[in-house]
Amino acid sequence: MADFPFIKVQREDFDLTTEVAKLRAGHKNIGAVVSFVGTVRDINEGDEVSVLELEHYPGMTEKALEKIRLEAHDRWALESSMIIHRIGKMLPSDQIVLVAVSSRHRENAFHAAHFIMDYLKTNAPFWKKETLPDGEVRWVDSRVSDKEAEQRWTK
Amino acid sequence: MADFPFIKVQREDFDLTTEVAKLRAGHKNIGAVVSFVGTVRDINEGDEVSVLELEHYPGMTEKALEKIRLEAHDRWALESSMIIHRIGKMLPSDQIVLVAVSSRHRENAFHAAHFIMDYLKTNAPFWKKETLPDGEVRWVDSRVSDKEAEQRWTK
Amino acid sequence: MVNILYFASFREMLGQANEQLPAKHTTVSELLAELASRGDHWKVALEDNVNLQIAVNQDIASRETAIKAGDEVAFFPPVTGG
Amino acid sequence: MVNILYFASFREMLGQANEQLPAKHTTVSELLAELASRGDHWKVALEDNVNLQIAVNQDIASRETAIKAGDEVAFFPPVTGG
Repeated sequence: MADFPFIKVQREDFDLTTEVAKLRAGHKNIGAVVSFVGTVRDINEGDEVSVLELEHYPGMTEKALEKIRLEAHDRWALESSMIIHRIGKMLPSDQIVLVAVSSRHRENAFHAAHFIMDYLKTNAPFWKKETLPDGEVRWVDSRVSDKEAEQRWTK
Repeated sequence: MADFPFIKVQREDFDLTTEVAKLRAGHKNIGAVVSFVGTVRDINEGDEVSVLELEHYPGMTEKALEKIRLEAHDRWALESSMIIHRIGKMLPSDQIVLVAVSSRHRENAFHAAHFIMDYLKTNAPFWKKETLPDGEVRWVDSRVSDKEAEQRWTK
Repeated sequence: MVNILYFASFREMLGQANEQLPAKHTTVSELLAELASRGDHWKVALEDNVNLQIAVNQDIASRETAIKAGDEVAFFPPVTGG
Repeated sequence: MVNILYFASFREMLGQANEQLPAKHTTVSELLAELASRGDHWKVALEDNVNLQIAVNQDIASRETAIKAGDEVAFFPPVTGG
């Protein structure tokens, strides 16, 4: 069993191939790897976005992400999983978040990765602030659709 | 809009980061990328597997994969999608297949990638033959669970 | 002529990857009947096989699918890719 | 003492990221009432805010959650990561 950090909150970008290799290392019976990468869109709420800034609650963030990750392992038979979430300033097209999950069979990896993202969206203490081309700065509103997505997983 | 081959059937391995970069190129409003990588498991049906060999039906394979891909675009709002499937001999842990899908919002990318894999499993003309450590060679049986997974998507 | 292809375990069982037959059948079923007349080996592998998969001109087809001269008809076991 | 943290728009609206108050409250609600007594600005941002999110010792909590000396209580708007 590989012993790498399963949760990372970092300013630096990440490389998908490198991270998936870490996820898979030491697990010989993996048949499926599902990865989700969230990226900065150039348009939000109809407005062009120049810069996105991510703030978080250090300490609680890691705790919340690990809780979500372990909940996924409780619900599905997984081989390994990881979450990387960036903080600080990002530009359109930049990678924000990676969720990667491996399992023997694909069904579990698909469900678990989707579940982790839906829970992360409503339970991990991150906040986005966006800067528009005219210099306006605004906090991004939470989406009702994210709360609904989370509730679909209620047992 | 990037103009890269959306379907590839090839002997060579692929690099996740490189392929996802092609998938994203030219699409500025992507917010979500879901990738699925299928890998060779070291155990199948309780037996250790030494070598896996993939045979396919040239011509029909590409046609079947493109049909599945376009069906996914009909069902969900996607920005781009791609399928790479390897053929020939592979070893445990090797990558077999990549399905990658991008969209504005994560829900669509998750569903589409899962749908493409479920349909690929039952509709794309590939056949696996495995060699066990004692030299026994056998064709891999299709799984009832794959047929059931496909049928969940019936409209 | 009709071009007939056999894949995977079918190719191995029947000892050939492809063959051409005169196009005298109106459906896949009729073609299967002719192939079955070659002997039990053929009958069991194809006509009597409930898991037989069929493609006509590289599209999934059934025993009822019409065929004509120049068509490509493929027989194979359930697929196992991915 | 209780350590109080404000994040994101709350930090900006209230003009501070954290503060310490004597631990004389038994629940989050009582702490919110004290903060509200500072003026409308505080009352509207926190006590009257139906979207107020609360964490006690870095776990999601509610207004009814008990607090004691040494606890870390955080107030923030709905999260928007991912």
